[in-house]
Amino acid sequence: MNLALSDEQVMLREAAREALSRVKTLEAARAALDGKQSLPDLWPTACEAGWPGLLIDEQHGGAGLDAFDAMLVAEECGRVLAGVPLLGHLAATAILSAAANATSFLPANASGERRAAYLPARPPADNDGAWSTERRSGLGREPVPAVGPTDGDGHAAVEGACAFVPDAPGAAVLVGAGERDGEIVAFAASSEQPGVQIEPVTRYDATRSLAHVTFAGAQAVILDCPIDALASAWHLAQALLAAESIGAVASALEVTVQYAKDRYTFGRAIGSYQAVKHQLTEVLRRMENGRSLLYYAGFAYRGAPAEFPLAAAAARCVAGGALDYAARAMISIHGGIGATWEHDAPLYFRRAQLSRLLLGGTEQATGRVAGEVFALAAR
Amino acid sequence: MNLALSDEQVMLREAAREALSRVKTLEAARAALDGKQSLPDLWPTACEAGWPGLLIDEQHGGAGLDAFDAMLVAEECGRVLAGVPLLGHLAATAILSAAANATSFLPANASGERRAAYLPARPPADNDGAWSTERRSGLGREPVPAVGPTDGDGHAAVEGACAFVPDAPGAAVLVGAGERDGEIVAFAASSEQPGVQIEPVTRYDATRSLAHVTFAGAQAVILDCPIDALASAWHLAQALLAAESIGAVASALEVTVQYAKDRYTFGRAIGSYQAVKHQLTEVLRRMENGRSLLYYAGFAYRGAPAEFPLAAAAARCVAGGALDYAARAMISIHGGIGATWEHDAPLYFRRAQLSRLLLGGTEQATGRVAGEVFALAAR
Amino acid sequence: MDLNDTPEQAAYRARARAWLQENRAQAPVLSGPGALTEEAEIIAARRKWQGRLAEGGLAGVTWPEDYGGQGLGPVEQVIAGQEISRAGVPGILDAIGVGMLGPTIIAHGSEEQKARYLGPMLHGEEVWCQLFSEPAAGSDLAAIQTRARRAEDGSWVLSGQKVWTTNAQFASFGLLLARTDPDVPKHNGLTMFVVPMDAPGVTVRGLRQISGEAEFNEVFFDEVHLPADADVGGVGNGWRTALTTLMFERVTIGLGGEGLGYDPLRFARALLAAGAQRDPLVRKRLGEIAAELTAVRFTGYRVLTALQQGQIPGPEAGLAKVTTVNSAIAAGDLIAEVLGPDALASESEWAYMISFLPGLKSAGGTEEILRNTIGERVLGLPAEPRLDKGVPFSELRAKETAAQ
Amino acid sequence: MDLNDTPEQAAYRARARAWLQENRAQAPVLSGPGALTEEAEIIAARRKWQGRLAEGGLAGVTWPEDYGGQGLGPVEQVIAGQEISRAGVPGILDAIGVGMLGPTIIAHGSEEQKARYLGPMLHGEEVWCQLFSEPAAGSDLAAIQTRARRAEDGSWVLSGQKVWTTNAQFASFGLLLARTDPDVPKHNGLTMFVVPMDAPGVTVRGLRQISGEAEFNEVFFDEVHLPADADVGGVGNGWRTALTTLMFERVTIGLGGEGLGYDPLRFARALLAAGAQRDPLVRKRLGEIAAELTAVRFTGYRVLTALQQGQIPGPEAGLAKVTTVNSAIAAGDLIAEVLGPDALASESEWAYMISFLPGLKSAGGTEEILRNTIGERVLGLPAEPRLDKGVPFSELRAKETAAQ
Repeated sequence: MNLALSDEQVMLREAAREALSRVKTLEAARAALDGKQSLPDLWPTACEAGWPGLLIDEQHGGAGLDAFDAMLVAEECGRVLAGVPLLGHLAATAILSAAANATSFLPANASGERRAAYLPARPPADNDGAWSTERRSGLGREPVPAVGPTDGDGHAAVEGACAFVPDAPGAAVLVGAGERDGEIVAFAASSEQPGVQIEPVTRYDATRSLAHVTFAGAQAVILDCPIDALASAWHLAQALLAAESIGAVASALEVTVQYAKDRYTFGRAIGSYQAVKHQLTEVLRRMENGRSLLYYAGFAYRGAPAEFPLAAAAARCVAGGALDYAARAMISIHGGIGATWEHDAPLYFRRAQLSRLLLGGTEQATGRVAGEVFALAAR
Repeated sequence: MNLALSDEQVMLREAAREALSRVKTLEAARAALDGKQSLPDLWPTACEAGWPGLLIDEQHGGAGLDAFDAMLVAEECGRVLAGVPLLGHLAATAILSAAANATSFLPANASGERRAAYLPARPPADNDGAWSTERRSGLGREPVPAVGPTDGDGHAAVEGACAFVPDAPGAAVLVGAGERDGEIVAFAASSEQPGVQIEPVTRYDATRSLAHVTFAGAQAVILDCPIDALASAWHLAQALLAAESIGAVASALEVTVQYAKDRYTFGRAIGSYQAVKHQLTEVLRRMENGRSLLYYAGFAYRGAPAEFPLAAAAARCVAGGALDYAARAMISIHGGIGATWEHDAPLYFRRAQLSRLLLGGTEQATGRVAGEVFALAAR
Repeated sequence: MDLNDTPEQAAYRARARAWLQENRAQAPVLSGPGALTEEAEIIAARRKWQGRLAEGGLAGVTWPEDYGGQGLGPVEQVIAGQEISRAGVPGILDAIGVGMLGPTIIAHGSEEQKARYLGPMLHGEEVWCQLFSEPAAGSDLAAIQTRARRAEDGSWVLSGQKVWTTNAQFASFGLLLARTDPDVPKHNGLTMFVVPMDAPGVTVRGLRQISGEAEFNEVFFDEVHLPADADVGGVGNGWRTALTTLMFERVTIGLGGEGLGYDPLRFARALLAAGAQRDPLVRKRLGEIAAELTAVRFTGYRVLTALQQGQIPGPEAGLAKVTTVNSAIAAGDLIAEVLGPDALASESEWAYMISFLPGLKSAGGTEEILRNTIGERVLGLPAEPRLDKGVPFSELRAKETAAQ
Repeated sequence: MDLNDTPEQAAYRARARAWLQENRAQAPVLSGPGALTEEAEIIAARRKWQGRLAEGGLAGVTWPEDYGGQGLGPVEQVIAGQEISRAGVPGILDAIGVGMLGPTIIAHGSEEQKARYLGPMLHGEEVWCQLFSEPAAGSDLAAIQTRARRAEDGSWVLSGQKVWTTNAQFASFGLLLARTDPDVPKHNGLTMFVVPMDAPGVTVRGLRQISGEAEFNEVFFDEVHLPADADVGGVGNGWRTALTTLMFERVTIGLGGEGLGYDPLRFARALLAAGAQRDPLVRKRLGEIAAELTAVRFTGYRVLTALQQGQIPGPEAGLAKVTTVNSAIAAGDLIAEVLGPDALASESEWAYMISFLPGLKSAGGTEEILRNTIGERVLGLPAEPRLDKGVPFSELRAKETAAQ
């Protein structure tokens, strides 16, 4: 039993922090929101650091690391609200790595030359037997795209849509789940074809790259991979979002603690008041709980795959709540100034509000935790 | 527009407080819980004060007052956790008063000579078209008792059961809703007949008199009253429970504020610490919100009957939350001593925990608020 | 206990309704077809409309008749608001001036000030703004640093910065709290002034909020000259004068829960439109929100009853704001979850609400300070140890600076 | 990062498992058929079983070998707990003595004390209790008033009252914190003592909780005589000695989240049995509870990793208790709503849990004090102004009494 980071993991984290510190990501986020300029492209930074290949094995040009390592990088990206399109890419490469017939794609994915994006497809749960994907608006879910018969080259036509796909704008390849004759199959489609439409959308948080993706007779490779890999990618995406969120909580906490030490009211630093102090310890409590669940998810991804859905969903549930709480505490402890455009707090707030609604939403993750626990209890 | 109490209402409240102060209700509650002695019978006190006839008009021996007056008395009972069986009696007399053929019963009900108990029957809501009554255990609801054909004397046979009926033990007459040929009818049955079984049950709060009531071919008078009166009695019972709860919150707050002034830690009265002070202002906030809704319910009962379900459900929802919060704050601010048997705080806690589950439960009241608001919004 | 009008109130309501019926065609159109779009045009039209409302007896309802008011009670003021809302026309533009600053001048101003300022304020000819809060004086209002120094000729020179100022961009005057003596304990060295917003040295800068819109302003004062008689209520009495303004603010908040537009029906309509009305989680959450917001409405009626009986609402009236803001935040959360990311689209009314609320939470004093005040003044709990009592303001500042 | 045993740990686990396999038949049966029912019988059997566990190397795992321990690390201690739980046998009776008081004596006791007390403690021959808290010294532990006065011959006379004492009713000894000098500031005048619980003048009284059961005791000391060498760690050093005990308490809490029996599976089984597993509200609430309790389990592993690396867990370990207690309270609420009033029947396990938790919330320090400590010591936030610093204890007491 040892939950300490290895020396390599500490180095990975430090290197990520260092690489990201070279870009003024928060300033860029505010400027992008203002429509003044587009976000800096952080993909070259990611490629230089080797992040695109984190989950691809070494023989295919990757680093052959584990989900926990990917989460460490995601955490560092979240810490500075950096818009690095890793969430979609890493989940997609996890599927491609599991497919026997996708090995030829991997080197370009690993180097980052061809960026991939994951089409979120929620696997069945104890109370819902269907695979489903995001709807453009409102409650409820949509079926995953329909896949036609495979031709001689292993290709098939795809019809359907996925809404609010993270990191889809600019991705070269789209990887996800489709349905054929009542069975779920994995597919990979190049975005550079007329049958694929990627419609970028911005919602509230300019650092979050999103698109509605539509397939109209698009040609896709049917991946020879187990359905488990598709399900695992969904949970991996949840865990990465959780890691990002915990990173953002950590920096929001640092900034707010510092302000609470520096700002005086009624002759005392505001951090000496219980109302402020206890709010900040609540941020800490939620952050530490979230972080513990990141360890669980990181361990379970390969160490206990049957527990990975529980671990990832629990991490998302707790981390999402932590970020929402931390962003609101950041604003309220800063007083009025925390709600102004020039301050960083609104950027954390926007990050929290949108993150909560993506990839099925934090609420569905909470329901999944219950479902997994009910399943264990029923044994 | 004037929400002030009339002089008569102030007198009614003061008289109630005075009458109840003559009995050591909290000590009695603890002794009863201990099984050491049974609760003092407070019905004679109620009769002397004229409370049984509060909602019965003067020509039938009552005081001819309004729901708000009844709520004032309920609040005073709640303040000292007095086990006065008014909740069941007042809701029952509201139905009897509305029945053209029950006037001969009223004088004995008004004097308190014959005590009545209301069989809780939840009227249909926007998302549930059926009338239903409490189940002995678990989620879900039971149908109301079945009523047979009326004989020449206006009597009919009743079959069925109602669980956790407040104030049923010792009641002379049981009043509630039954179903006949798909229609809802109101009935009144004497408890002094072999077809009626009243099985007293105690759950956690010894001051709350409860019974499971079973009808096996019991003879009942079919009441000639509008179904609206049956529905209104349900909401009235919710409002009375809310009023009781707000009374308990008020006294819990007083006791806890006093302790927070007297108890010192680290050289300061604990009430000077924000963590304590803010908890107590939260009790105040919830109490004041609850009290405002009691005014709404009191006004709506006759002043705006279409709004009474919303008002009563909202009052129950907020008052129930207020009592739960107040009882927990009382324990936690008192530190360890607040969790000991000799202290009064556990009595408030027990009152809160059981109240939350009676008469459909606080949660269903919250759902009813939503249903009423949706209905208004759909217009 | 009665929610209905007395005969006198009913008569006032009838008069108000009749006047509105006759004059509503003159009201500016702010939404729908034919609505005004230019900011300047809207302000001009609303100022003019405020003047008409004042003539019709629907503005300054509680002001004494001597100053152009109706000399009526708070219930009539609420009735005027209800009738204006019922007629679907805008209310007065300068609610801050008429509701809080005018009454302060009535209470503490000189006869010359009352004669000069009250009429144009009531009729919307001159809009006012409240210049109290500062970057380093929010919760701790008495810590303000804006400095007014007396010149040899008795006139004043003003320097400093104010923040969170509504309407400053088009106001003619501001009521400003400044420090005139830093060498006495902080509550004692303050004075209230009337400041012409077009005086040289006054600069107004919009302060953008989370939503991107400039809801408030910062106002900078760089050696602004004020005449010797610009003080309201006497030199060194500024804290007392400010407390009067804050008391009227509290009355406004106590009565105005619904004024923020956080109506349970509005939320319910959005959820109905999304088909979410049968979802048990949605029902639970909407039910709690609606119950609390309904409570606030009746708390307002209770405050009104107390006002009618001549009582001044205590600080507990501020709890209504806490309830309103937190319920609206919960509603924003719920609606966003039901509608999905589109609720956060830049043109969405919900994105606007979700963005506006975190700032509103601190506006007019943080929830924490409010809870302190209520705990101490309403529940009688002992105060926190104060380290700033009796210490000259200049020393306090020196200490803080040293600590940082 | 690895949740698996190292080879050494695996070897220890195998030894523990084998020993338990061989000896489990000797363990007392506490529930099910053939269970012991008499309190005295249960205590006697558990004491005997503790002795066997100690012989088998499953008690005092981290104690030095010199004192009968295994000289192993915290992971092995957790492994012992896991294997005991897996074997379905009771753990040690005197977890407070072996986990907290014994290590304090090892750290601060004299050689005579170690020789006399540690062996019988570890083997369950003499059970110990912790006599720190008092009615007026809960959060503010250093405010204790129990007084030990030195007699002419150097012996001590003890008078006062302790409260919240677990196991006092059958303990042989207590470790007691008393005030030996009231004329110095409160942290300085304290001394730790060993007190025989059968000494004349010691009275133990059960303290019933909300549930009606006596989970704790009050202990009264009326002129109890102690020998001159009864102090542990030196006269006037009591606060330092107590901090050692509290540090071991924190380790126990940090590792013991699951020990309280608040397991999400237990809650899920109750909800499943009631058929509530498809109710969306139930799912949301159980999901949140289970996520938090699962987090606490992994927080425990993180603490263990830190301990293994020689780090002492900081006060933030106490947040795990906050999470556990609040999640269990939420679970009690949920289960009561699903099962209805029968969940509150006197024989219900849920009624017991619901009753027990409000007291547990304050046990070992209130949540508020814990959050203060964490805010100051972990986040580095400034302390609240302290009015009791450097003031002699006797003066402080006089002030408080005057204020009441």
